[in-house]
Amino acid sequence: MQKINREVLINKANELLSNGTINRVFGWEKGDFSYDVTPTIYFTADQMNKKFIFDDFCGANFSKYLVAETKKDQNKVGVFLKPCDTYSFNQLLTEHRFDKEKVYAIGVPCDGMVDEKKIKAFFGEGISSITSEGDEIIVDTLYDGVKKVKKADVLQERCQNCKSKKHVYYDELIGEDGEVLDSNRFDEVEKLEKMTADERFAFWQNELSKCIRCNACRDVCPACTCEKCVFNNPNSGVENKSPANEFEEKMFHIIRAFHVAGRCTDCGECSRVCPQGIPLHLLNRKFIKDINSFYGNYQAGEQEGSRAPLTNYTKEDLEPSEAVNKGDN
Amino acid sequence: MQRIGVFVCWCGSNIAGTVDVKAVAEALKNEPGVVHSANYQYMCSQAGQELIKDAIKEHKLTGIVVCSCSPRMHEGTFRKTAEAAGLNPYMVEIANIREQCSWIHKDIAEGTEKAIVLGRTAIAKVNLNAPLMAGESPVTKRALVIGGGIAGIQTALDIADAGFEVDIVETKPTIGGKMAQLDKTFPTLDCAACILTPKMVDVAQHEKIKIYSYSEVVDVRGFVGNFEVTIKKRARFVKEDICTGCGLCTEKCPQKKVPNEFNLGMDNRRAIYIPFAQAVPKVATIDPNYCTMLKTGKCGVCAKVCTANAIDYTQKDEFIDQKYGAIVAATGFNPISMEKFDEFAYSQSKDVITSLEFERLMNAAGPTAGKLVRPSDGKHPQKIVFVQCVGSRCAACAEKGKEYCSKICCMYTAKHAMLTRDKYPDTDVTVFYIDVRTPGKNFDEFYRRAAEEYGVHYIKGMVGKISPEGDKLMVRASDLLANKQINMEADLVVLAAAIEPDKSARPLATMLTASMDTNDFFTEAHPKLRPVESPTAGVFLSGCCQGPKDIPETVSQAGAAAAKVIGLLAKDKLKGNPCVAHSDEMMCNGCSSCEKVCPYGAITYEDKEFRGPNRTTLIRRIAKVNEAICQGCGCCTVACPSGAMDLKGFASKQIMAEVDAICK
Amino acid sequence: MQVNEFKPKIVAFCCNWCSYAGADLAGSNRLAYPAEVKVIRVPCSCRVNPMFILRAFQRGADGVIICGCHPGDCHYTSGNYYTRRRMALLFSMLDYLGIEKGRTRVEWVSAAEGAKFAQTMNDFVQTVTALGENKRLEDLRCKK
Amino acid sequence: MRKCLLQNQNKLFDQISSFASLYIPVETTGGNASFKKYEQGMVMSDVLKTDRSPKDLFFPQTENLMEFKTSGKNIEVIDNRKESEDFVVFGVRGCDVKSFEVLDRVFLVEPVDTYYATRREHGIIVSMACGRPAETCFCQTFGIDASAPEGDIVCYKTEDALYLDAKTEKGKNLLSKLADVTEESDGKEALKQKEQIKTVLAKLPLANLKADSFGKDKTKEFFDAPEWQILSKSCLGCGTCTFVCPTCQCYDIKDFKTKDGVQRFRCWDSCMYSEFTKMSAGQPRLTQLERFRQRFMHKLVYYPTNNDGLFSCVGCGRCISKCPISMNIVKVMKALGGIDNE
Repeated sequence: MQKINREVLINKANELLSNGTINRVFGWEKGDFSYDVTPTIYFTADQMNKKFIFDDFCGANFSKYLVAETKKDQNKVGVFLKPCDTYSFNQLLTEHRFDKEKVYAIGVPCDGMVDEKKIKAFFGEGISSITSEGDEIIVDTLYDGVKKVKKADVLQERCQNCKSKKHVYYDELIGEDGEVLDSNRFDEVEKLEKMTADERFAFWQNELSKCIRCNACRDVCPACTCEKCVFNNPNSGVENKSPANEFEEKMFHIIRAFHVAGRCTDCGECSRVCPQGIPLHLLNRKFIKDINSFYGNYQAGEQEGSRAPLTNYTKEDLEPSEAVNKGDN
Repeated sequence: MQRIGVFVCWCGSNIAGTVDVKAVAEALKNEPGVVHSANYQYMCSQAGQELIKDAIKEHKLTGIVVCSCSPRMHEGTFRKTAEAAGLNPYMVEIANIREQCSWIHKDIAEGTEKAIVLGRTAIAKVNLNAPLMAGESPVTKRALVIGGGIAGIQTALDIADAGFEVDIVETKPTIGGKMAQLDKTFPTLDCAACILTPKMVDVAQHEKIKIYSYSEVVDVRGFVGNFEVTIKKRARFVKEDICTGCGLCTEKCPQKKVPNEFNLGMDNRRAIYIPFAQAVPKVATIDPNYCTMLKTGKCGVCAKVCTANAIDYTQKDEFIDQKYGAIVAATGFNPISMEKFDEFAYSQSKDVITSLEFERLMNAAGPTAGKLVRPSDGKHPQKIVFVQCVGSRCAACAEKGKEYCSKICCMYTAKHAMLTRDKYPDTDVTVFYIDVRTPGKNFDEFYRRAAEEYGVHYIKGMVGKISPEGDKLMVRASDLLANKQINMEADLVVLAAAIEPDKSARPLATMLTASMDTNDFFTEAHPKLRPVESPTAGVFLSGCCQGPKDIPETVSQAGAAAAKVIGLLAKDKLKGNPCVAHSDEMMCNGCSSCEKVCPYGAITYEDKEFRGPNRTTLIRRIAKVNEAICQGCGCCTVACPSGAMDLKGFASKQIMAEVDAICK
Repeated sequence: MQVNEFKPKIVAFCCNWCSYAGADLAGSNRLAYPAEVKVIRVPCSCRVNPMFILRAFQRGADGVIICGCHPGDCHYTSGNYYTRRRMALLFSMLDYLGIEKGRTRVEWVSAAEGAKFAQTMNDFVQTVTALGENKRLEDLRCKK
Repeated sequence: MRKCLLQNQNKLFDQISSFASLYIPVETTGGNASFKKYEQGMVMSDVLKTDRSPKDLFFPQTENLMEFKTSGKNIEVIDNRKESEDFVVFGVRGCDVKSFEVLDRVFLVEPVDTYYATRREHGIIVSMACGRPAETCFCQTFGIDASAPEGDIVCYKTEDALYLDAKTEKGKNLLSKLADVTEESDGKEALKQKEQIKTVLAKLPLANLKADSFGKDKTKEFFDAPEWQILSKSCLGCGTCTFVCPTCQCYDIKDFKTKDGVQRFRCWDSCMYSEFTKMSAGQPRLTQLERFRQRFMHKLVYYPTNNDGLFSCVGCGRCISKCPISMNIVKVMKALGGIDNE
């Protein structure tokens, strides 16, 4: 397969901008270092030539930005979507969060995004540059010279367990489309399920106690597009600005996961952005795993307009008592 | 801040026996918002109610808590009391300290403590109560019945007899439905036409009933009491008000080769036709698929012979908008297609027919004038095999059949067998069955007569295969009781095809936002207690659109549906339940989660313009609850992730306050 | 034993049409169950938001039980089917977080099942009593 | 200057924790660390930056201010403060030490924030020179020398020892109590390391970032700059930058209904939040652009205007590595300062 580089994407965007299909396009912007890519919006090919980047650190998913952006005017917005981004895109369409007629979606391939935190965990701080060469990542460090690492070892967790390389929505696809993959994404959940309740409690107590309630997980989440979150709403009765204690940490994360249950596409953004490194995706994946095993496989976002499991039922659904005992032997 | 009055009832010794009512009243005095606390022997008595009324006035109470028996008992009573004293009835909360406290606890200390908690909980809730006003909406005093079979006819007649206008919409050129095609009816063997056609005439002549035949419902808007319906009246190319139904055109039309659907294609009719002699309205209809004039512009025979000048080749479909207070679905049923049942050779042999076709063969007005002959060669069949449950009770063959029992087949098959033996005693009749189900008045007697007096052979077992061999049919079946395989020759095989809801039901249900089960039968509001109402307020169910039924059952259900409609139309205004869902449009995302879980279709969406920051405007999709339709279950409130949806009278904050008060 | 001294706090959400009536019937028939159980009346079990359940634990409840009409008998036709899904997922999640699974329960109690209501409550109180105080979802501020 | 051999490091910690609470950076997961209360056997992490700054120890994320208790219709006010015990924070980086000056200028001016003041009074800061500054470091921009941090005691860590240099009375007092586990030293090793650090600092990618164009009284210059539009474009409005920032000091005061009363507490707030400083008429900054601008203008212009030109950014670089969308003060400075626009 031909490697899709930034020039191909810039050319495509330029073509769409100049023929009037779109008047602006969401794209990634290179930063001061090799890894601090920022999502931004471009109005001209010139801007793109200067700042656009498409590399191993373009993890940011633009789908959620479309909710606000498409409401601004009548022009079409262009957007680059990686396979997993298209699931979020579809889910937002299902929930009527924006009008797809106002978006021109350009599907771009993805062979996994690199987690700079993992690189730093390997080599420590002080990274001068990161480049990729085949399946290797070459890291130039401030103190220890040039190091190499297998890309597979420093991929983001969500990419190591990639569920699909297939675009479920696009107006135009660049490169060839991939397949839905068999992933091991539930392994970690299963590992936790196999622990005793006490061990699980200790695990989550430790993880969730790190939470600083910065709301990054929620604010980046493409399923969290509420006009006003219940946790921000003084009238909801559950509003709080910071976790005053262990209960509030749990409350926030349980309710957040519940609110996106059946709607979460497992894009993994929550865990990627958590400044405290809490494996939040393990909460969402538990719901996904349960939904799959209780009500049949369901992938949110796979099909526009599909009915989420929590807004559906069958007369033969299992009882809550059976649900909690399912993991027991 | 509320000014709350607490009234603790003794209920004689029922409460006071295990709860120290005075201590409860004393303790609740200190709760936030409470300005008055009293106790009395019987709060629900006249004197007790007066005590409450006086306290409301004297202490300017804004809310009251009555600690008494279950709200299911006296909530209504105390709401009226409050209302009489000028307080909004929904500012009343009941603490159930009898059924859920004094009656189950023996220890006074324990009972008293719990009663205080329950009182505190009710106070916490009433602190957050807001006056609620039940919305009112006018009722359009006209009903729409969709479907003109026996179900629709009976419903329409009953409603019209009560003095309300009724419109019947029927897709066929005539009303009458399936019953008009039947020969005799079980278990009395009276002729279907003899009992149906007078009713059809009654409908035609009733001043309160209007029939839209050859028409269909294409759009339904509005809600209970206020439906707006668009009816499409298809062009029949004959002026309905002028045609006398003389039938001359139907004799002169040169296009003779049109399969006659009334006789299930077993004979032909003309391109202009009247379905049957007693059709209502008795008006000719031109079939545009076959009329040469309409297709090529050359012919015009019917126009020439029509002395009334009723033919109009330029007629167009007409759309009529009408308002209704209630809608009755009576869309009926059809036998399922036999195409997929290859094992029964329905498509291969003309002599394998369905029971409905058999009805026409036996009918004096049918294609053979009532003479039972084989469709293939016109010969009299010597040996007839009836196969029951074809496509019914068929869990394994869901792709072609139905899981449910079609309910009527056992009885009509017994009828067919009996009639055959009665008319043609030389004919050998065998019925293959899984079970014979006869739960109806005089049903079992009827079946036993067929088996015992008329010598019909009943064999318990399924037919595996039917294959044409020469001019005979070979029936391979199993006899479960004798535990052996049977090979049997037959001249005619009659399949008791399962029945399914008419195909028009599904799109209609969508228009009505009425729910359906997986088989496309309409769902009842409650399977036991509200069997003729759909969960959608103002939509009622009559006949087989709700489930398989025989004629007596259909008629009684039709009457029940009519009674419900009359009850609704008799009201000038509908008072809603004020405890309904409400969406805060500032918080709503328009995500449709609430709409999906609403059992009543009470939620719709609209694009609304909002003022954005810095003098911008933006359009957002938001949910709207129709308070006349919402029944107040609250399912939407949990489906809503943003908490925009709340339930009046059971608001999230109120419930959380109750939780807090209990757990304190 | 100290365990016997412990009296758990139990919040029972009951739907207005079946379970609340079932609780009333238990009362009418004088079928005793512990006073620790306090009922909150909701129109339908589907009105119960997971937030209410967590709220109850936060505020000091040791067990939360939700009672509704039997599946198929919901006054609103489908409410309890949604309850069933929501609670199956929520309870499984609480278990996943290491919260004792005995503390939450869903039970279908019809208006005719006064005896079942009393028996269910007796059984639930016993289960929760054996588990002891709710420590894993408590908020100490609410005990002050 | 006193020297403590690394093999005695834990003896040193044990000694300190015998008379005061001790907080040291402890490694959590791969390359991350946070300040934890020392317990015997804990290992001090060499990770450059803790996830959260030591600000937490003086200005915790949530802090109870007082309680109200109701009984019947009476209310009782209870003062429940208990922040008056001595504590030592060990291993604070130069940037983070500087952050206390920024916070002091807010909390210690009239009206004095007595909760913060008491903690400052009772807290002793042992700073740590940065052996290996990272690419995200830009403390030099704000005149901070990572090779010579401030603090009550300054510490240099070499391959085999800690060198401790008391700078204040508090620091001297503490060091005097640690005579058993330390020895006197000429500090040559420390000086050597200091020089080494200086050479590294000069080579850092952000070494030449200048804040000169910002500062006092520059409001008009930057407030309506068109760059804000595109810079704030992708801001999610989360509070990550503010919560990991050592100098952000905004908080909200809230009441929590307890069993029989109310607990009044304060908790960090973020100017990035749509609910920040919400009043009856709504929040004054309606769009994320305005909220985004507020944060950076405050760091670079408003605060210096009110505080003799002192910036309220110390260049720790936490926001650079933690922002979900990698927008940060460096990008803002470059864009507004013209560096990025050539």
